[in-house]
Amino acid sequence: MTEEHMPAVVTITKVIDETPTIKTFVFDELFNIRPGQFCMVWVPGVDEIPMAFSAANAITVMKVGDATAALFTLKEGDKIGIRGPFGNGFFPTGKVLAIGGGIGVTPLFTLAAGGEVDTFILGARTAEELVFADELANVTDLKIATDDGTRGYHGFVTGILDQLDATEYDTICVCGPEMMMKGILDRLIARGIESRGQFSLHRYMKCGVGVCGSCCIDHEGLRVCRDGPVFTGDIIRNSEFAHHHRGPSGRKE
Amino acid sequence: MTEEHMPAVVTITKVIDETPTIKTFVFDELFNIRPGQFCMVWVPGVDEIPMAFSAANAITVMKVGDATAALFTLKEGDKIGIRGPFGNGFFPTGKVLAIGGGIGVTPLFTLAAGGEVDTFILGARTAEELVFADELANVTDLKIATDDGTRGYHGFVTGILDQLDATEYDTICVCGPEMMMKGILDRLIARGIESRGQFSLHRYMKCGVGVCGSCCIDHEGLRVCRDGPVFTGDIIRNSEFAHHHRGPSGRKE
Amino acid sequence: MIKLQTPTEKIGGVPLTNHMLLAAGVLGTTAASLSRMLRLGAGGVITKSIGPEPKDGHHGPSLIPVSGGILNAMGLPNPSQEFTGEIAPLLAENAPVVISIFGGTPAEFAKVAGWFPDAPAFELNLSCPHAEGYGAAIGANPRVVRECTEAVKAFGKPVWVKLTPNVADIGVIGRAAEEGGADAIVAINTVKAMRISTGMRRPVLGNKFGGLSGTAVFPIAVRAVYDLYEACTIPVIGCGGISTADNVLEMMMAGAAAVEIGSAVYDNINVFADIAEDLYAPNGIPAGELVGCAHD
Amino acid sequence: MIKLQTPTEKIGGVPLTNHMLLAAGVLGTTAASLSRMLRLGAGGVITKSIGPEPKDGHHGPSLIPVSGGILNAMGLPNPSQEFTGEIAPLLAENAPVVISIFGGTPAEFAKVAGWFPDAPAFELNLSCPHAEGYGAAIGANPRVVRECTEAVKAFGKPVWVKLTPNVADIGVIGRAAEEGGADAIVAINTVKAMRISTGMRRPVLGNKFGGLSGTAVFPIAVRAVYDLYEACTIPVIGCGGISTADNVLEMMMAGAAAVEIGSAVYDNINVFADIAEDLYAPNGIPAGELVGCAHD
Repeated sequence: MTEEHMPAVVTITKVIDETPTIKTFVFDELFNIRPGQFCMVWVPGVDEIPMAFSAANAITVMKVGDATAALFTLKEGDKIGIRGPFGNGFFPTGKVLAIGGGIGVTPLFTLAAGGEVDTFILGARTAEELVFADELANVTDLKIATDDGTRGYHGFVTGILDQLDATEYDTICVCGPEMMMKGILDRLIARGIESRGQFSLHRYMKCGVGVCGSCCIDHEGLRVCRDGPVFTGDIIRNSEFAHHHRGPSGRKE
Repeated sequence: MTEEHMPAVVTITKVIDETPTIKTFVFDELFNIRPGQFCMVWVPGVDEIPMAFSAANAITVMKVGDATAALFTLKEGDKIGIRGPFGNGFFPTGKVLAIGGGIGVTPLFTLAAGGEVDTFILGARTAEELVFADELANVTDLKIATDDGTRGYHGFVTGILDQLDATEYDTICVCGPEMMMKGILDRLIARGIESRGQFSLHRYMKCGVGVCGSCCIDHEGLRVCRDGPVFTGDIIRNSEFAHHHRGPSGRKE
Repeated sequence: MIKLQTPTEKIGGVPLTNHMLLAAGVLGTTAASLSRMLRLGAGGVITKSIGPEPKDGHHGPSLIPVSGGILNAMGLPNPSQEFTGEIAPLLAENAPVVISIFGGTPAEFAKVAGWFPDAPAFELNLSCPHAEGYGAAIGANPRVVRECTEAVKAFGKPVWVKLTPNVADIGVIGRAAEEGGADAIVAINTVKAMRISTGMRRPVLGNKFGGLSGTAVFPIAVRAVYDLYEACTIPVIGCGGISTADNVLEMMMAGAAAVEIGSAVYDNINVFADIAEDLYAPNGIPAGELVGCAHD
Repeated sequence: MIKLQTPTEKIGGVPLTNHMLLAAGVLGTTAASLSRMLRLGAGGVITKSIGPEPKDGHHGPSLIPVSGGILNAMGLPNPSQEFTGEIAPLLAENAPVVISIFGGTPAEFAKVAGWFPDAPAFELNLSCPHAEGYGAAIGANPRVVRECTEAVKAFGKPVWVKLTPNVADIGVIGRAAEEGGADAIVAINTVKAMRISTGMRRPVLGNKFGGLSGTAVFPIAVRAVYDLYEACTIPVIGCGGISTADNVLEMMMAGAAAVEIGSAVYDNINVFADIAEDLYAPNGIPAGELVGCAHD
């Protein structure tokens, strides 16, 4: 029997400017999340979009389209709707390496905050776009990469990965731009440890609960919202991952 | 959230001729009943009627109308629908006297069969209409009354009651024709112990689950099917009991 | 949660002690049971539908709880004119009682209404989905709805018209009722439905066809109320699957000035009092601030 | 419980491996997910509805689980003609795929159908309750239903017509489809519905209005199938709230030659395999012995 899951209507209690294009919205309700789970965020009158939890009572959002732009206009006291938590989340074991790029740090941040990450490679285009760096430095062995070299390693996160022995880690949790994740997957495959990689995928989503099919990935037809969003490298190595994705109409993009 | 309660479809495994006008139908499913509870018996294509359980897998029926006449044509292997058990059932404590008249013996029989009755007064118009007399004699101190004196006491069950000290009993469970029950209630009232009386009422019923209102009794509007069918004497002494009842249309009869 | 004040004015011409009425056809056969439901917290009660002739109703089974709802085909059992005596004591107390009536023609509606000169108001059952020649059989026709409404409105009392959801556009029917002089529209009656006993290989209801009520139809009812609020100017009374205070607020936001509750008594005979405890507070807001606010 | 044989003949012109198809609009956007549902036990699959132009669909929220059902207003998102490439590999495998199509006119239906010369069959979506100018907006009109059916039937393939329950008499629409040459009728699409977020004081769906599916509508769907079985001579495919083998049997007894399952995947992605395990046995009876038996 289907249970009712109307959006929880929460009030924003704090808006934190993380970077010029990233804000954290803290709200007045705690959700029982596992790191890597997401929610559907309802911006009334605009749209509903998937967003990783950055805390049990917060989401951290990059301004990328109409809905996030509308979200960015919201202030303390404004209301949004939250459906979730949804998806499987990360399921790490043993020694854990996390690799996050850009806004992709968000789901990994909750993992690290829970003490589940040993080494964290954090990447961004430039120093001022790094998110959660200070907090992560407190709870993990943090290594930073910036594309322009304004902080840490000058280059991509994969450059740092190449300096490590990835086989020392039992689980490698990854979230970021798909091309970045592809670079990491390739390296894990090269070492024969792609099944240790846990990649959090982002796809266009409508329902968030595994019914509508908008976020299904080729070639197995897995639902990113319900079977994912976290998939091991062996699952996605022969998928559409890093090849194509689909837009709102279902057209390949 | 309302749970589904479609009729259980049961197969008749045995038909027992109890008297010329009374049959017991045994079926192939056990219901978890409390003595005094009833079920709605669906005779397909005919009607659905309330009937007390005479065992966890049986009903005992007197031929009184179209639906019972149709039921009487059914044989071993035929199917009927059963909804229930419904209602409160008897809730005796201490030393128990049961008084049953005619087909009204049925719900009391299950009480006695469970060892909950000390003394049983069983009445019928004539000896051949006595039901369950042998079985009751095994498990209770059975006293029989027949209107025509063909067996036991010559007269009504109230005549036997007058020979006993009703105040010795903590609970007096009663089921039978309403005028018989009225006679007993009057006697309990006279001794100030009407609250020890538990009377199983019969009213025209449609839904059996307390929604339609067909079986509501004056003046408190209690639902015989859900708040009853067993009521204590203090509840019904100022009710429509022994005054009037309503038919299928709601007209007083 | 939002808290309300109890009503300070009549709703649809009827003085109610709260915003929740007992829906027609539920525990409405006797004055005693209607009175009990008022004692148990109903702000008003609708009687069983009364028609021009006594009816015993359909053969059983006539009501079956199904997953999330109740399926029924009672068949409009009613004592007809004899109900005047049944209900007289309650009317004499000035209790908030709405007499539900049905008929096959405007003249029949008028005939029945004429029997109740002391009624505070009438609700016209133009929506029962399983009664040949009555209810939805005529309530899907805007002209008939208007004429039946006019016929009863001639008695000068508040007239509520209860509509069927089994039409392509309920707003059209609502407007017909309004044109006929209705004081309020009640939506919805049950949704046409059937269940089959697979063990018996036949429809479970004696009448085969029936109507579905309860939680299952709540979203259908909210939609109907929302549509009617846009289509009509008279108050809408929301009915269908309400079982919580939040459901009441939701109906109000859709446009309901008050609500009717029926099937929820199956799970909880104290549903009115329980909702009232959640819904009302001394410092509550007037319901008017909520009614229709989801249209803004 | 009654046990069945798997189908030995085509149903509605389509060879199915069992009596259960994945309903349109559920996991039907990609060939990969349709293929997965076939692997997970569906006897056939219906695609997402494809229309004459690409559509992104309504803004969200577009699908909300409610008590006993699912409320949705996706807004017919579809890639239009590009879907021909998407579905080609599956059609090449001769998989039991029915292409669902929609349009605003018979000509639009024909245009879309013409893109799929390799389709085993078409299902016409004349029933989506929340798409202006499409679906139920035109599917309540018998003439339009007949003409759309004729327009697609001209391609010489099996045509199934999916109907809306949001009409006063679904039999009339079913007969119109049959007159247009339909090979089967599918009933029901979702029931018009709405929910309001009381916390937000606005309809929860981005489109405000939507359609209800799931267990809640099962009794409504059984009734529609029963009506259509009496009104029409072509096969009826039952759809609406099916989640158990007993539900499948009940639909068959009402008159369904096969069924579609959609919302039940929300609670259980393995629903097809789970039902099949309960429903079929080597010594099972032909479904034909049950279809419509509740009408006897």
